[in-house]
Amino acid sequence: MDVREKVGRRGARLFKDGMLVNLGIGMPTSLSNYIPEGIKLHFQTENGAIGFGPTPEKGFENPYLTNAGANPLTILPGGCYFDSATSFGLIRGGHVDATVLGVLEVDEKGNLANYMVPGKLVPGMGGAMDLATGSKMVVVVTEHCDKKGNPKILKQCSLPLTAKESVDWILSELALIEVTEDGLVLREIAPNTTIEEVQSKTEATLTIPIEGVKVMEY
Amino acid sequence: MDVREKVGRRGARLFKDGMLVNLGIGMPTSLSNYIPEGIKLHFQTENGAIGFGPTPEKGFENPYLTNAGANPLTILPGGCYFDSATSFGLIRGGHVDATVLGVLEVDEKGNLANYMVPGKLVPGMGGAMDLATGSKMVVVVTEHCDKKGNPKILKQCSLPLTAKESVDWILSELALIEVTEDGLVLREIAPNTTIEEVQSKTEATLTIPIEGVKVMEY
Amino acid sequence: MAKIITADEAAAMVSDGDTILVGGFLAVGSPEAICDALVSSNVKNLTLICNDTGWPERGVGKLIINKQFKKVIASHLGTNKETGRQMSEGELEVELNPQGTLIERIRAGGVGLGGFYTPTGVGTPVAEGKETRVINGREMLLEMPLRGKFAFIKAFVGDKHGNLRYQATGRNFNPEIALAADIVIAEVDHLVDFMDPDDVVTPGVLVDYIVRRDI
Amino acid sequence: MAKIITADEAAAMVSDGDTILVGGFLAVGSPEAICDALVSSNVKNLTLICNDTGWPERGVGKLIINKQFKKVIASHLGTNKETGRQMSEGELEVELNPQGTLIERIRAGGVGLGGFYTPTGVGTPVAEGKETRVINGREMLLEMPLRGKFAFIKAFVGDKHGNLRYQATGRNFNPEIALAADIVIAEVDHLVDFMDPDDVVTPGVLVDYIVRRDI
Repeated sequence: MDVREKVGRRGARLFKDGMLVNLGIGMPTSLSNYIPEGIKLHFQTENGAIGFGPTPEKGFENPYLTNAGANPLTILPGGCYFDSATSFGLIRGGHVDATVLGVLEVDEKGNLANYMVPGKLVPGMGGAMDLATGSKMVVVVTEHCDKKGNPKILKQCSLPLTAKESVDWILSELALIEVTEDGLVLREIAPNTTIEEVQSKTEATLTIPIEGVKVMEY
Repeated sequence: MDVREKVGRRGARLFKDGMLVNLGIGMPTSLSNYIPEGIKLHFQTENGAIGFGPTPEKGFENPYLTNAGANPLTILPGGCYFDSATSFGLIRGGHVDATVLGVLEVDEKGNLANYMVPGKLVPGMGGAMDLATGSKMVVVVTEHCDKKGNPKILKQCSLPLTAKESVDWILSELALIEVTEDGLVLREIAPNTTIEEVQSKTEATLTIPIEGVKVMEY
Repeated sequence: MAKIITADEAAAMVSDGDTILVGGFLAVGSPEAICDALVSSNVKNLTLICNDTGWPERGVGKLIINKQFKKVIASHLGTNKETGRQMSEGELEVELNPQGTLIERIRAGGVGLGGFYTPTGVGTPVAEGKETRVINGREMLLEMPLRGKFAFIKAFVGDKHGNLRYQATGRNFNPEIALAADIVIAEVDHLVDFMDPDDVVTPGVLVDYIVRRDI
Repeated sequence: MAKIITADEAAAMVSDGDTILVGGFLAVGSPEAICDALVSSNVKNLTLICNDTGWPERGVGKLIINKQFKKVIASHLGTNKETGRQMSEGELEVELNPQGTLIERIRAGGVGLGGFYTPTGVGTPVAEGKETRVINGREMLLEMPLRGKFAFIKAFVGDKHGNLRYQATGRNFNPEIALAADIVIAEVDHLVDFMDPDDVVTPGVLVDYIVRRDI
């Protein structure tokens, strides 16, 4: 199992039946491959649809029906289309039950940085700020450390924020961490790691809950 | 010709081809009977339609298609429906070219009072404040004096306002008056009256333009 | 999937003191079966957010006659004399809003905005107590969002996924109130399996319950 | 009646320095024929209001490649590297907005609101220089309306009265920009005599000109 599958399998179990869910591009999309039996979700794409289905067969693409990355989509029975004002009304108005985003940095207050690095070209925040601010549950999925092995889960984000105090869950290949008012609570660790290893790779202090830390199931 | 016909005939000639027009209930509605040949208007009803047609024949009413007074309407080819947020977006956003409203009082600054009398039951402003504030051209149509013979065109409104400095034209059975930054300019008088009579029945001072006052044509 | 319930089941969810939003413009596009069920349930001290108070025998007017409201937020009351009587005699609190401001406040509540500036109402009794500000040379009033516990909607067609489509001027306040309440209940004339996704006006994810009128 | 014109006639109306709003999300729902005509007309120093800057060979991206903008107001530029290059080298001013804030600012400009408070962007670079205010216990930013001289729309079906209907996610910014410009020009895939009034998304009274693609 690679990181995407691990994160995808565990992340998908954070959803409850009937939720309206928006998945960011990249690793967040992998969650859609592992939705448990009996859980039916409504997927939103912020460019204007709810209830989209799998990628169309080649030759059957509708040029007017794409996701937020401009990749072709299909629509399922019960789906619907709407304009951008309505789409972001749904997002900012708290009608999206869960959003899953990638991060550059996340910190113990639930601050989230995922759209710019000072000095580098800023491609823009797109819908990320609205999604992180408005969704009822914000999950960030990430490799636990960056490519150089430095922690991405920090005491305080150093990069400019995408949203302030908005993250509810942090999920990596090593751990599932809940963001609470008292800081980060370590809920689950991967089978192949230890609490000590997870803490050593996390700058923020992880609280161990009274009920203990579970071993993650995939 | 009664007052409604006089006001209707002259008022209808204030419109230009292609305008989006909203007519208030009562005397304003009479303008729709006298639209000149070659002038095609789009009529809005603020409860959610543009392009409505004549009253349906008895037995052919659609209970879902009414005007802002809940009277049955028909819709013409090219018409459309929309929700109230869009309808008032059109109104407040300046997309309605002309609105015609009745008044209790209007004054030389273009202030308009037509929805409440202190001490009496206030039925509510409905859409009148938005229409008076947002329309590009606001026409008030009225009997020149109230039932007791007192002027309705005042130096300053005494009743609570519906909208501040918003009226462009005042039309009565006696006169057509333009509201300008320098006050009220008498543009036309009815064939059976004089400038002196109109001024005597008007509290505000009427300016006589250099180009003179025309006699109203019906 | 929206759960299909009866009008009585819908009315039974409402408790004394709740705030309800009801669609309709002079009762055109109002959920009559739900209004009847609310009269039967006789729940009291409600706050109503609606364009108007309908007619004595149509729409929310029936609840006015049954004295079920302690407060009404609306733009017009003229078609229901009983509203005026209750207001005059101090039995009912009434807050009048310009119609465009009212629907925009509901929209703001539904789409997560904290308020907005509008030129409507400047220099009128509506401006009393409100903050004003000059924007691009024009005086504006700050208006605040509105929300409620229940939204009662009337649609022409609904599908099993909760998607709604309206007919003609029956649309009015219904699409906006669907966003501005914790629990959304739609009464539909016709229930279908699903509809063309481009035909949907109110996304099904907003609708919790559907009351059918075609059975 | 909307006047039917060619894409070249549409482009010829635009002058150096104008502000244009263009529909589309990564060029899905963008008026390609009008974009091509604007490239040919080579009008310069434009300000663009659009969700993004498309692709080098699609949508408004073609105008980026042709260096026709002095300023871009958008939410994302990542699919057109030339935008980034021009921005880095100081040839182009870019104002990035959260997508929901951008479309809401356009809506505010179109519907006559003076501005609105939103929680999006609080504590981020977007908040710099903006007024904040706590509403219902939540910090909010004041965002101001946006408008332009021209709106260039892409619709799937248009009728002779100017009414427009979109397909699928091709709708995106198009309905809102139709309200926020002095002159509205819609490129349509198909032109019909009229449509079901309940099918209309953009009222025809907003549309000044139609450019046909089916001839």
